[in-house]
Amino acid sequence: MDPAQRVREFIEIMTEHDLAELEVEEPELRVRIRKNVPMQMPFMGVAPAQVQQPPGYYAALAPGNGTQEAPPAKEDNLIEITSPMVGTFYRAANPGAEPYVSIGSELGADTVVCIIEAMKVMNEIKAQVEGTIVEILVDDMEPVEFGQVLYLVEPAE
Amino acid sequence: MDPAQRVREFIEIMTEHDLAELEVEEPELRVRIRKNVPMQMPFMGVAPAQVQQPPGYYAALAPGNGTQEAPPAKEDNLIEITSPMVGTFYRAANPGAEPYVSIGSELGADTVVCIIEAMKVMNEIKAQVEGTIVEILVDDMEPVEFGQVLYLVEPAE
Amino acid sequence: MFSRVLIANRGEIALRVLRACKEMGIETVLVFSRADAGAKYLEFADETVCIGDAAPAESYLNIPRIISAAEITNVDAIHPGYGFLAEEDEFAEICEESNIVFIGPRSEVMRKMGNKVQARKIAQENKVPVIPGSDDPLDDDDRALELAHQIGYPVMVKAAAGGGGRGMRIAHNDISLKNMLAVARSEADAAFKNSSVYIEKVIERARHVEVQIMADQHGNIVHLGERDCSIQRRFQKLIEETPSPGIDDAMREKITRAAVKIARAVEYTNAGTIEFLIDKDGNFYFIEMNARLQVEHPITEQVTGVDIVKEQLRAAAGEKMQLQQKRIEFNGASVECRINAENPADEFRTCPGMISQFAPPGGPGVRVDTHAYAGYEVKPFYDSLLAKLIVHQPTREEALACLYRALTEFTIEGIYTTIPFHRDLIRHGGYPAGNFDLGFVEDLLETG
Amino acid sequence: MFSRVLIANRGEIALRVLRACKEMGIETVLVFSRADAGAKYLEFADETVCIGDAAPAESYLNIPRIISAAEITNVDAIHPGYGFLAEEDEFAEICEESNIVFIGPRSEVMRKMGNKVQARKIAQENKVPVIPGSDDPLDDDDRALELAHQIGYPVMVKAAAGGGGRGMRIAHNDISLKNMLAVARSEADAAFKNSSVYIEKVIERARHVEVQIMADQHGNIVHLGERDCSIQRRFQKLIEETPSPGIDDAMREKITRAAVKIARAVEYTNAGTIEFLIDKDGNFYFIEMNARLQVEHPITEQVTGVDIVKEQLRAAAGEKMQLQQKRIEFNGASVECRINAENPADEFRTCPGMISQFAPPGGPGVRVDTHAYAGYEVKPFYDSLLAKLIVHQPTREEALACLYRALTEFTIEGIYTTIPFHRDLIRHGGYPAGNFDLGFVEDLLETG
Repeated sequence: MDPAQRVREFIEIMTEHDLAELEVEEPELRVRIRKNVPMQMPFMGVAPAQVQQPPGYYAALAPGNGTQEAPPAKEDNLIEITSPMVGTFYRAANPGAEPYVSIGSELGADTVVCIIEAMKVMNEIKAQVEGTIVEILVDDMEPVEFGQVLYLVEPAE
Repeated sequence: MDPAQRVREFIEIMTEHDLAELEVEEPELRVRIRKNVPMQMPFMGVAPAQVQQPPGYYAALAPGNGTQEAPPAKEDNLIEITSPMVGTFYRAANPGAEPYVSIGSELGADTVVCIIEAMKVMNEIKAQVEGTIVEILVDDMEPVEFGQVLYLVEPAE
Repeated sequence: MFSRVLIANRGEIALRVLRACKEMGIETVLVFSRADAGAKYLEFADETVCIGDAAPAESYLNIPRIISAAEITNVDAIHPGYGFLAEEDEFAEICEESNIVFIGPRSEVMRKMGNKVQARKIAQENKVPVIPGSDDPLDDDDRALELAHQIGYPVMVKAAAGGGGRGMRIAHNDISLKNMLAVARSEADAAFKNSSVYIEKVIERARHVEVQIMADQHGNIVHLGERDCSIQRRFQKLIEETPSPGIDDAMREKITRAAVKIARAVEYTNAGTIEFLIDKDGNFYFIEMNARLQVEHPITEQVTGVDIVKEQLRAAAGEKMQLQQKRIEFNGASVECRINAENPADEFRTCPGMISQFAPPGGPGVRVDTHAYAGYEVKPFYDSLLAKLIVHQPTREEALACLYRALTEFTIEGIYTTIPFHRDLIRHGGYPAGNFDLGFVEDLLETG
Repeated sequence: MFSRVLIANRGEIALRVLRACKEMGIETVLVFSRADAGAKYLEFADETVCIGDAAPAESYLNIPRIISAAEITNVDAIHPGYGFLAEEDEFAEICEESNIVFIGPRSEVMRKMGNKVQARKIAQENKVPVIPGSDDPLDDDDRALELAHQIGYPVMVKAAAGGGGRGMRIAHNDISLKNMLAVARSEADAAFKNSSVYIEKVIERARHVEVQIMADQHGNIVHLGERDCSIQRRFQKLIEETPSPGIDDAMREKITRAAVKIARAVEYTNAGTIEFLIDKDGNFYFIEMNARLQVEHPITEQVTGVDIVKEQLRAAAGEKMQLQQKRIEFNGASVECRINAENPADEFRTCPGMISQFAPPGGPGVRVDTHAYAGYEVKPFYDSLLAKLIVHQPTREEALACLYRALTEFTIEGIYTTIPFHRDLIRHGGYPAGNFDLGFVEDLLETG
């Protein structure tokens, strides 16, 4: 194959796979491609203090409160069921009753997955997807905001 | 294929795909191209208005006063003689006298090139380089600031 | 005092209310739409709740979602800011029913003053002059035409429930009046769910001057002086100042008295503004009451030293107002410029986008109220107000000099703003002398 | 009035003076060192002149270069700001000889007040109490020891020409006193070209309170109240406030009277500050006079409404002062925090570097004086003051609440600053109650 054609092919592959650099050696051809990666944002924040702590006030300045828990990574093949409103999340129709769904529950599009109470009204929330619940992200009676993820669902094939 | 033609083809590919570097080795040819990508500042400023101007106040808003003359590019092989102080630049010892130096003047390190008056004191400024004056950047009796370029000198070999 | 307040608004006014709460030791809950997620001012709140998508109807205008957010966060009270739900008497009523204090007047007073026809009647009953026009909604075109002939063209067609210049049209003859009545009714129906319109005489070359009112729940009412808001473009205020350079002490006395009289008549509580037109001949006319905090409240704060938002919180919590009319001092002059994300060179088109550099002015006499910063993205869904630049100096002349230098310093890059327009405006024509009226900006834009 | 003024300083104070000039319609010339080339505040000047390399001796302390810059730009006057040449009587004298107005007191008065021994004598002659100690420079160790026994240890050894805490040492017994006298003499010689030192009693647990003076060239002198500057670390002020929470009206009356008396005795002109120590038992002692604008002047501006820099310009131009002591009103409380580019966690080490994000606080009651912005690089050559955060509220309690919320909003990224330290400090120990003295910061740092 014509090497130029070959390079174009490699670039296509890079674009497809969002690569920054590519190096290929063939018997008749060796190619190395590096993409023009955009510069990173200049805001770096303040680095945590890495100093020996003197006593007194200084000791209280020890680092540690800057770390934030990252939200759990969303696994690629899972579907989120999110709250369509602001309100209070209930897993069951009544206190003490069986939860609508649990981990492992099979869902149809019309399966009720929870109730969200907003302004004294109980709103039944339907799955709208087919699959199996693999994670429940909100506790019973917990307040939820708009768009908050309630369940992770493994979709039916 | 003519190697130059081949390189042009590769550069076209790079431009098309916004590449920074390209390295190709063929049996008869090995090419490595790296684009000189300037670092971009994050502050882009406001783009000049490209709109049809309505009458009245709007007309006064026409673009044009945002353009600034760039200082003349410093040629690589020339040496600058800069002002070591703040003051008034004089090309000659007295009004009406011959200038100390002109374009084409040959300079030794001790050649006086001008006077700078600061606080009523006349300070003789010496070339401190050897070479030939190719450009005079300040008019007679003009105020100069610290570090301002007074002359461009082509150095002696 | 409240322990936890929800702020049902966004941008600079949400931050303004949050600042007052913080300084009073009150916890804050901010609601936000998905478009505002990540905005820095949200980080200053004790709690935030996402209430919906970008469209106002899905978030900042969505009463059930805001009430739900208030319920799940256990707040005592809601501050509506200005705009959005601030003048929705229905929202105030639902708050009252939900046992959440609405920080503003009572819903029944809002309803009364929100209807312009009724507000007009109240003014008339209290012997405050109103603009010649229809006292009742005009459902009959013939009556409208008759009245127009009586008071003389041009006349203005207004929605009874409108505000902020929305739904206002000027008719110069019978034909245009008929057309405008029809259009205005259908527009008003769509915008306010109320198709009532009325007509009134156009007061030409008038000034717009408004009086700030503050009232507690114990019958105490004071005014905090006037604001001149004549610098408007298409009914949108651009610059406001106090004291008004166009009125004398006698007129000031008349309009502040009239304002307090109206507020007293409706047993008004909390902060409110009563707007007047003042013509060249020294006549003044009541226009409407804004039963809420105004965008331009800071200039009043600067000259009186009164923090109006803190007073709102105190009044809503039932405290007795410490302000006494005789003790309120008015010091110096204050001017506000609204810095909008608009391109003055392109007919003030709103221009959303990323702010790459943002350096507000500082130094003596300068106050900046803004939610913007370098890296903030101006969204297309909401109004274009980016920052309020407020100056305060001993005299109007010094205030304008300070304003000009502050406008020179103010750097916003990445988007177009009205900063250069303000710089031109405050040095144009009669403005420096204080000689301007509601036609000033239009004249400037037409004749340059 | 001047038509063109050169500002012989850099950073926030250069910008502060420039703002005053702009608002008064005076053209400005800014000088700058190579290290400051490209700083944004330079763009606001009508003209700029590069005067030398980064080192202060090559630029901001280089008298011939500054005078030359004044000559080539044809200015009428020079404002020295604070620091650098502001208290150099020699500089003032050269200005006078060059027919350029020095915006400050006359050089002879600067010389007189700049020498602490002489200043002390002037205070004594005017029956203003001074700290027990030597009235004359002590060249003889035996006399120093004798005096130390008389007034009691601990005693402080001070350079006669020092200032800002430089060259001060505390001796607790004869041996340390002898050592310190020797060290202080050689240090003073190196720093001020004057080896004279004197000793005085250490007033323990004292407050540092200073009085702002303003005087014209026609014999009119007023005071603008006091400032409490007791919050210091190693003689560097961190927080200043007015009114002082530690003195009553009787003490206020005493120190302001004393300050005016001293200013009148030396026929003082322009702005100046007279510093006092006040001990627990209600004694006050004159320490020194600063014959220049102070870093902390804004808090006085906030409560009096007087623009001190504009007054300086008017006084230097020979105008008669419009201020009258009886008409000066003191409204509310004002506090200033100095935001320095220092790392409080690393013993306040100066940390130069690039500021990546800079978002100052705003809203009611907040003033920020700063030359910094996102993208500004803090250079290692000059002092670390980045910004002055000034708040003004009706009461001290409200001022501290406003200050805390402003410190919470203030975002500076890319370098360390003293912002978090200030947040801790203003809520620590006796500070909120106003119960603190010069040992407060040290105690906080040692005991946490």
